[in-house]
Amino acid sequence: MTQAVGPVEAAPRTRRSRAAVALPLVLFAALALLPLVTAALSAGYMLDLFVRVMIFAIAALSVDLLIGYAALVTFGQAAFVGLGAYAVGMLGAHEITDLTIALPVALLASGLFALVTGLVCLRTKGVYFIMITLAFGQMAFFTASSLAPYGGDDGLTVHERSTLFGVAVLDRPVVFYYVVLAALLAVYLTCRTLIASRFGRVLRGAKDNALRMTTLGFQVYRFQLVAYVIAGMIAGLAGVLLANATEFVSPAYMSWQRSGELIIMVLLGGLGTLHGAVLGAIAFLLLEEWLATLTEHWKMIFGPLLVLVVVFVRGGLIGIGTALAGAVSRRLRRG
Amino acid sequence: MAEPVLALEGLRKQFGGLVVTDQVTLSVAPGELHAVIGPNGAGKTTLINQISGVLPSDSGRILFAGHDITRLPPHERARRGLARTFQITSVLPAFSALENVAVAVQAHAGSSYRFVGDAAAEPALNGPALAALEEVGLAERADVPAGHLSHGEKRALELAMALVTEPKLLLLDEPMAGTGREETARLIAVLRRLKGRFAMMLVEHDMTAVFALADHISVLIYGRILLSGKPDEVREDPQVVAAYLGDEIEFER
Amino acid sequence: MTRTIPLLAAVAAVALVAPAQAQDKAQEKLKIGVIATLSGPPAVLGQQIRNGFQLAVRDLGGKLGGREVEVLVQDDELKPDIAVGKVKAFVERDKVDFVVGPVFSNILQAIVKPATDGGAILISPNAGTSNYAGRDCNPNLFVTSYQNDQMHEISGKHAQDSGKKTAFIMAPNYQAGKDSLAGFKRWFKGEILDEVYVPLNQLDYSAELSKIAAAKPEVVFVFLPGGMGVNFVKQYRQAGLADTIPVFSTFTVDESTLPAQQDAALGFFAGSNWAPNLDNPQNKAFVAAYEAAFGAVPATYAFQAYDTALLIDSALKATKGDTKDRDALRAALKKADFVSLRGDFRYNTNNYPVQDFYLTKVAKRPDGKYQTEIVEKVFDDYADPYVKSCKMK
Amino acid sequence: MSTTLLVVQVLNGLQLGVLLFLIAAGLTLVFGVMDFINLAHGVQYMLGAYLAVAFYGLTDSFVLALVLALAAALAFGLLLEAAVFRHLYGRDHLDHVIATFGIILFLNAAVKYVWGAAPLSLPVPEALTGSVALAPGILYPVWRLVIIGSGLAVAALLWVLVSRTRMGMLVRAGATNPEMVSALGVDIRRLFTLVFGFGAMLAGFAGIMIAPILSVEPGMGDTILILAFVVIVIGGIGSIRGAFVAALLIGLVDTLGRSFAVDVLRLFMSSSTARTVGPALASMLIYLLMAVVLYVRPTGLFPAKGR
Repeated sequence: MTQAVGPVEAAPRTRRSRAAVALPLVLFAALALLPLVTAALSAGYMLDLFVRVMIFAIAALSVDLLIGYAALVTFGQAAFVGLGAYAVGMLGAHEITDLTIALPVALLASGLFALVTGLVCLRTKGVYFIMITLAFGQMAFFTASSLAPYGGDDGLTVHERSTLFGVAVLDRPVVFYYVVLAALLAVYLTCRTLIASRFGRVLRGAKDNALRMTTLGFQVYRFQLVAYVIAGMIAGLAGVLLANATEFVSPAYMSWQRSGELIIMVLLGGLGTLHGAVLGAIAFLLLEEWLATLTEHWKMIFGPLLVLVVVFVRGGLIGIGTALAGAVSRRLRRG
Repeated sequence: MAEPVLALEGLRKQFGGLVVTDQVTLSVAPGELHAVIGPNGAGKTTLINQISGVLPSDSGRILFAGHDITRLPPHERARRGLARTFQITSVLPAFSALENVAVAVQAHAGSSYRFVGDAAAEPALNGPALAALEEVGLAERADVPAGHLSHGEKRALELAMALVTEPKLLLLDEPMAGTGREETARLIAVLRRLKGRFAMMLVEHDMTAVFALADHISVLIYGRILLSGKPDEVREDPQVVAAYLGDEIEFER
Repeated sequence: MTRTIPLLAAVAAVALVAPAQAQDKAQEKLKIGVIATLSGPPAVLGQQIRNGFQLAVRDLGGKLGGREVEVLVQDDELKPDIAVGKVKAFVERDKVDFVVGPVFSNILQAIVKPATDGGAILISPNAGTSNYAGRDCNPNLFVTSYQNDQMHEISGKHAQDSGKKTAFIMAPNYQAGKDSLAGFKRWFKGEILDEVYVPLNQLDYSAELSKIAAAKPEVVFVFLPGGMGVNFVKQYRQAGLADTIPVFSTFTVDESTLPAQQDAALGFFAGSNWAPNLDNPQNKAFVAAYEAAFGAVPATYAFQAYDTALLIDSALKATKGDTKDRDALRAALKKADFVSLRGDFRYNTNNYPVQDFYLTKVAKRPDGKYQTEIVEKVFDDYADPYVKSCKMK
Repeated sequence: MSTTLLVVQVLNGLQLGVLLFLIAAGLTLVFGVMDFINLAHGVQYMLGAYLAVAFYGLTDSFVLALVLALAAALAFGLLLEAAVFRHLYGRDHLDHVIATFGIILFLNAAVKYVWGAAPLSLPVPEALTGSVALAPGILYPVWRLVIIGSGLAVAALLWVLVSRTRMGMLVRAGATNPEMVSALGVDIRRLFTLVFGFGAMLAGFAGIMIAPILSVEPGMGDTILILAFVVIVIGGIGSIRGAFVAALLIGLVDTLGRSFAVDVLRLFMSSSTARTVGPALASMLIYLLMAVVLYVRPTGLFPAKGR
C-alpha cells in the first residue's frame, strides 16, 4: 500500500526541485549571455536597464528571504537600500570612493540599522510588523531628506563610481554589468545556502508553526533577528550598486512606495522560491519599461494586470509556470 | 525515594475573574507515567501550558529536576528537557515527517546557528530522526509532508519529535483526542513501549488509555487536585466515582 | 516553463531594441528627448513643458534649423533613478542630440551627468539650480528659464522697495525651499517675524495660517509649488486673511494652479520672468496658439519650453543643421540668436539667461479664465550672482 | 505661542483627526471583519472628491453633488467588491496587497485620464463660507468647523450602529470571531458586502468634505492611506473605538508637532539648528509615536479580542 502511495506523493517534489534547479540556471545563463546579445545588436543601453533590473533583483531577494522564508512581511526594505546608497554618496562627498571602505561601511550601517530596528519590530506580529517596519522606513526617509549637507531632499551626485584598490573598475559598462551579475549570483547562492542550512530550517519552521518551534526549544525571535540583519545587509549591498549605477543618491530611494514595489516584485515572481524574486524583478521592471513606451497611461494596463495575476493564478509567475507545466504533463499522460 | 522530575507547588492561574487552576501541588517521579484526568474545563490544558511556559503562572512554583523554572521562558524549559505535545496537533505542516523530527534533533543538538551546509542531508540529524520515526511506526511515511498525514499519524509524529529531544519529562496533552479506535490502540502500544525511558505527564479523556498506561493518577476538578493516587485507589475512591467518573466509565483491564 | 525564459528574454530584447533599429533608416532626423514629470500630481507641469515644446516644433513646421525633428517624450515619475535610466536610454539607445528637461531641480541634479557624459546637450526649460550656475557649470548644459533664486528675489526686492517692515515667510522643507527663502531675504531687510519650513507636499496649512494670523506681518512670502499652492491659497482665503495681508509668492499662483484656485487667488502677487499678457507680438501669438491647441492658459513652463525649441532652431540654423561639430553648436546656442517670447534674452558665461523680471498679479480675464498679469518690472537685465564662481568663459 | 494659537491648533488637529477617522473607520472594519487588507481604500477617498467635483459641475449645487457622489461612491465600492475583492476573501494577505495595489495604479491613472492631471477644486458651499471669530483677531473657517462637526456626528452614528443594532452586533462579533458569526447562520457574504460598501462610502464622504479645502488631484489618496493605516494599527485592528482615539491622537500630534516643534527645539538648541531638525522631526513624529505604541502594546491601544 505505502509502496503505491510513495511515488505519487513524491512526484510533485521531484518536479518542483527540477524546476528549482533548471529555472535559475537558465535565468543566470541568459543574464550572463546578455552582453553578447546587446553587443551584437549594438544596444548598449540594454545593459544599463538590466543592471538596474539586477540591482532590484538583489533587493527583492532580501525581501523574499524575509517574507517567503521567515514570514516577516517587511514594508521598509527600501530604507536599507537607501542606507547602502547613502554610504557611497556620503563617503564620495568626502572623496572616499574605494569599495574596500565603502562596502564594509554600507554593510555595517545597514546591518546595524536592521539590528536596532529589528529588536523593536520583531516584538510585533503580522500587520503590526508590516506597519512598524514602515514606520522605521519613513523615519529613515525623513532623516535623509533633512541631511542638508548631503543635498537634503535634492539628493547628491556621485561624482565618480566606486573604485577597487584605487582602480576605476566600474567605469566600463560591461565590467559593471558583470560585477552586478556576480553580486546577484552571490546573493542568490548565499540565500539558497542559508535557507537549506540548519539556521534556515529553523526560520522555515517558525514560518510554518512558530509556537511549535518555541516549544522545541528555539528562541525564534533571535533567529528572525539574525535573518532581518542579513536581509538588511543584502539590501544595503543593492544600495551600494544602485548609487553606482545611477551615479546619484536620493531620499526617494527610501520611499515607502519603493518598499511596496519590492514586495510586489517578489509576489509577482512567486513567493518563497528565490528565483521567483529575480524573475519578478525582471518582469516588473521590463513590463514597466515596455508599457511606458506604449502609452502615457500605462498604469491603467499594469494595474489590472496585477489584479488578474492575483485573482486567477496563485504563486505568481512561477505559479503560472507550474500550472502550465502541470496541465501539459497531464495532457501528455492522458494522450 | 528519588528526587521527583517535576514538582508543582501551589500553582495558580487566573484569567480575569476566572480562577482556572488553583493550589495545584503534585510531583512526578523519574520514569513514572502520571495521568491527570478531569472533566472539561477543569484546567488540564492550562496546567500543561503553565508547566511548559506557554502561560505564565500567577503564583506557586514549578520545580524541574530540582531547579525552579517558574519564571523561565518556554524555549529555556524545552532546552532543559521538558518536551510537550499539543491538544490540537502541532507539527510543521510544510515539512516532511522526517524533517519535522530532524528539526527536533537539531533543537536538541543545540547548534542551529549554522549558516552553511544542507541541513536536509545531514546524517547526524536524519539518523536519529529516522530511528524515532521507526519507533512510533512512521518510518514509511518519512517523506510525506506532515500536513498530509492522518490525525493519528500526526500524533505519532509529535511523539517522535518529543522522543529525539531525549526529554526528562514529556507532557502529553490529550494525545488520543480525535483519533480512531485503531489508532488509539496503536498509540497506546507506542506509549507503553516508551514507558520508563523518561517521565510522562498525560492529560487524557480516554479512560481506557489512562488506566492502561498510568502509574499514578491525579484528578483535577475546578482547577484543584481532588485526589492523587495509584490507579486502583482512584478507581475505587467513592468521591471520584461520584464527582466525576459516575457509572458511565467502563474499565478494561 | 524552462523554455519560456529565454523566449521571454528574446522578446524583451527585441521589444526594447526594435525602436532603435526602426529609427536607423531616418538617420537624417534630428532627435530630441524630452524628459518631464508626467505622472502623479505634478504631471500638469510636465505636460506644459511637453506641450510648449511640441507646439513650437509644430509652429516651425516640424523642423528645427531645417532638419526634420523627432521628439521622444519620457516620464521621469519624479524619481531620480528612473530619470537617470530614461536619460541614458535617450543618449545611448536613441542617440539624441538634445535632452530637454526636467521640471524639478532634484531630477536635474540626477540627469546632468548621464546626459552630458553621454555626449548630449541638456537644455533645462525650468530647473536652474545654483550649483550649475556656479561651481558645477557645464558647457553642455543650457538653461532657458532662470537661476532658481532670481524668481524669489523679485518678491524680496519688491517688498523692500515698497517699504514693508515685517514679513512671514514659508517654504517646503527641501533644498529649493531653503534657497527660496534665502533668495527673498537677500533683498528684504525688514524684520522676519517667522521663517517656517513645512514638509514637502503638506496639504493642510491650518497650523501655519493660525501662526500668520497671530503674527500679523505686513507681507507674507511663500514658495509652495503645485498642489501645495492650491491648498494654501484656498485655505488662506477661507481663513479670511487674503483681504488683510498681501501674499507675495513664487510658483504658488500660476496658470497651472489657477484653474483650481480660481477666485481664491485673485490679488495674489508673484514674481516671474514672463506673464501671458506680456506685451509683444510673438507672445500674443504663442498664448493664442497654446490656448487653441490645449484649451488652457500657458504658464512659464510652457513658454520656456517653447523658447527652448526656438533656441535649438536658432543654433541649428547657424550651424546649417550640423550637430556633429559640438564646439560650433555650443557657440551657436550661446549666441541665443532668437526672439524670445519674454523679449530681452541673452546668455551669461554660465549658460544661464540674463533677462528682465516682473512682479505679477492674479487676475480674471473677461472670458472667465484666470492668469497672472504684469504689475511692474522689478529687475532689468538681471544676471545671477553665482556666475562669478563659474570657470567657463 | 499664545493660548489662542494653541486653541486654534487643537481645533486644526481635531479636524485632521476626524478626517482620518472617517477613512480609518472603513479600513479597520474591512480589515477586522473580513480580514482583508484594502490598500485601495485611499483611492476611494480620492474618487469621492473627484465625483463631488464632477457632480458639482453638473448640478451647481453642493448638496446635490454630495448626495450623488455618496451614492456613486457606494455603488463603486460595491462594484469593486463584487468584481475583485470577493474572489480574494480567505486568501493570503499578500494577495490582497498585490491586487489592491493594482487597483491603486489603475484608478490613479484613470482619474488622470478622465479629469486631467491638473488639480481641481470644489468651492465651499455659499452659506458656509467665511470665518467665525474665536477670539478677537483669531478667525476660524466655518467649513472646518463643519468638517469637525460632521466627523463627530458620523462617529456618533457609527457608535449607535455598532453598539445598538443587530447588524452592529454581528459586525463586532465578526471582528473578533468570524467563524462564530457564520455558525450563527448569518449570510456572512452579505454582511461583508454591506460593510465594504459602507466603508467605501465613508472614505468617499471624507473625500467630498475635504475637497473644498484641499486640491483634488491624482494620487491624493496615497498619503492619506498610509496615515489611515497608522491610525488603525495604533488603535488596534478591528476596533472602531481604537480608530477614533488614534485618529484624534494622530491628528493632534501631527498638527501640534508641525506648529510647535521648532519653537520647542529652540529651547534646547540654536535657532538655525532647530529650523533644520524641527520639520524633519515633526514629519516623523507620528511614525515615532506608532513605533513606541507598538513597542509597548504590540497589538495597538484597543486590540479587538480574539485575534
